[in-house]
Amino acid sequence: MEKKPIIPVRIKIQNKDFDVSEETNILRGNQTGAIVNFVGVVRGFDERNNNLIDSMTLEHYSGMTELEIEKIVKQSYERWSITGVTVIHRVGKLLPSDQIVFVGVSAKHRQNAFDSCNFIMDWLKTKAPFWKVEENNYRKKWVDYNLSDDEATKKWV
Amino acid sequence: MEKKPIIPVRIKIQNKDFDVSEETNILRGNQTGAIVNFVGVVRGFDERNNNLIDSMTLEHYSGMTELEIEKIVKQSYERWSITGVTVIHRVGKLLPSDQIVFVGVSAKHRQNAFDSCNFIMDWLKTKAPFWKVEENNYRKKWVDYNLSDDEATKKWV
Amino acid sequence: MVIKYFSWIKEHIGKSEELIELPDNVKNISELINYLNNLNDDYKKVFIKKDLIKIAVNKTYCSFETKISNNDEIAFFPPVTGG
Amino acid sequence: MVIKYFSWIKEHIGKSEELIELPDNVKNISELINYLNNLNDDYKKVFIKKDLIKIAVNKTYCSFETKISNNDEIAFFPPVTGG
Repeated sequence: MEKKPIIPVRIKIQNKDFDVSEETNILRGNQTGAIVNFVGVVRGFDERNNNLIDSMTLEHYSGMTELEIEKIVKQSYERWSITGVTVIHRVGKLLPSDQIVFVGVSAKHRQNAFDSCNFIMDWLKTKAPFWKVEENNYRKKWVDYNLSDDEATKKWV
Repeated sequence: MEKKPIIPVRIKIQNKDFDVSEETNILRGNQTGAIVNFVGVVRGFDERNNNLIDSMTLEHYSGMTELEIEKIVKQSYERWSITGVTVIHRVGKLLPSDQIVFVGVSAKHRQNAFDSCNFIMDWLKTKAPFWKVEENNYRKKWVDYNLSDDEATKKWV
Repeated sequence: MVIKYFSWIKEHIGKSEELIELPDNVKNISELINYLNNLNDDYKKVFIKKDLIKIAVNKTYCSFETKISNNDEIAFFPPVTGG
Repeated sequence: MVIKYFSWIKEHIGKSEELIELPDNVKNISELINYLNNLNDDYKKVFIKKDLIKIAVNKTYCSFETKISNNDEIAFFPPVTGG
């Protein structure tokens, strides 16, 4: 069996914003024909509970978060032929329309980049230990987990 | 039946490069939770024919290109709940690792953004009238179309 | 009628565009191709590769049977390779 | 043993982390929860919501039956909501 080449993987948990162009440039290269980026954005309205959101604070379990994301990236790498992965997740206080998460995957062929990026996001949503609390003038509410996120992972089984 | 809201759609054919951050920022907004970007990159090696690529020139059928991309975006919009689409395709001379194409889709929910972006790329590959010619010191070769691109569209039928 | 050619078809025919007056007996794309083939061998060498030829009438994909008139813009090109 | 709490569990219990000496008769997570429940009602109010509790031992997901020792780092948290 052909051994897969080692690929560059970057995983960052940070408060500061990220630059999608910079991240895309890092993923570009001679062997790469396709890059798929996912960017999660803070919404200004909680549709399930009909609440305005003024801000959101993200908490995480330092150490375990990185380990869980590494596991997900490794599974993705074993499943698809890809040339690089970057995952950046912000923590701390964020405002509506702020960027929360970046998942970028490069590959020779586009479908591998699409599937791998989609896979990483689906599992990150259900496995990586982050918790959001949404705030407005009247209340502070820990976001309920979404059953549809568990459903989403079933397409990869 | 609920009428779908009109969404912002930007389609550009241009020689100059694009900035993925700028494009992502345009797609961000209060109603958007997810953005999926596809970026196509010029490869430095033609694996099918075992040739180095020094440069590539993209030709297109002005007018028809825009119409075909509009049709694809419209189909995508009818099929998924999305909040914005940007398609930028470069033409003229490009070098290895240059960006060729950007497809960005925003949506409330991530799977719609993933599927819509993937759909637009698959159909753009088989319908939008662009042609690539690859150049190196010894030869100039019009790129053969790829049967796997036709195959890729079948998943949407 | 305007006829446009792209990619290697343009190079084989030696022009990217030409204006022709559509003869009365040419009613569809197949007949147009027959007409062009009779003009010179450059056309023949291109149109023999029927499977590799895509056609558009007024910037919309069409087939060999599509009806045409003298006001139409026709385009012949190979399968697309963008993206 | 270090025990960490996150999100609303942290708020209900009133601390993000605590150090306890694991009693000899506590061998797995279920027994640890029983032990904590007997300390005060804050724990009981949290651990009654068994379906909403995820557990990690040494930063790896585990189950109520997972064996534990005094050197382990345990974490209790709700289903994750990042991304």
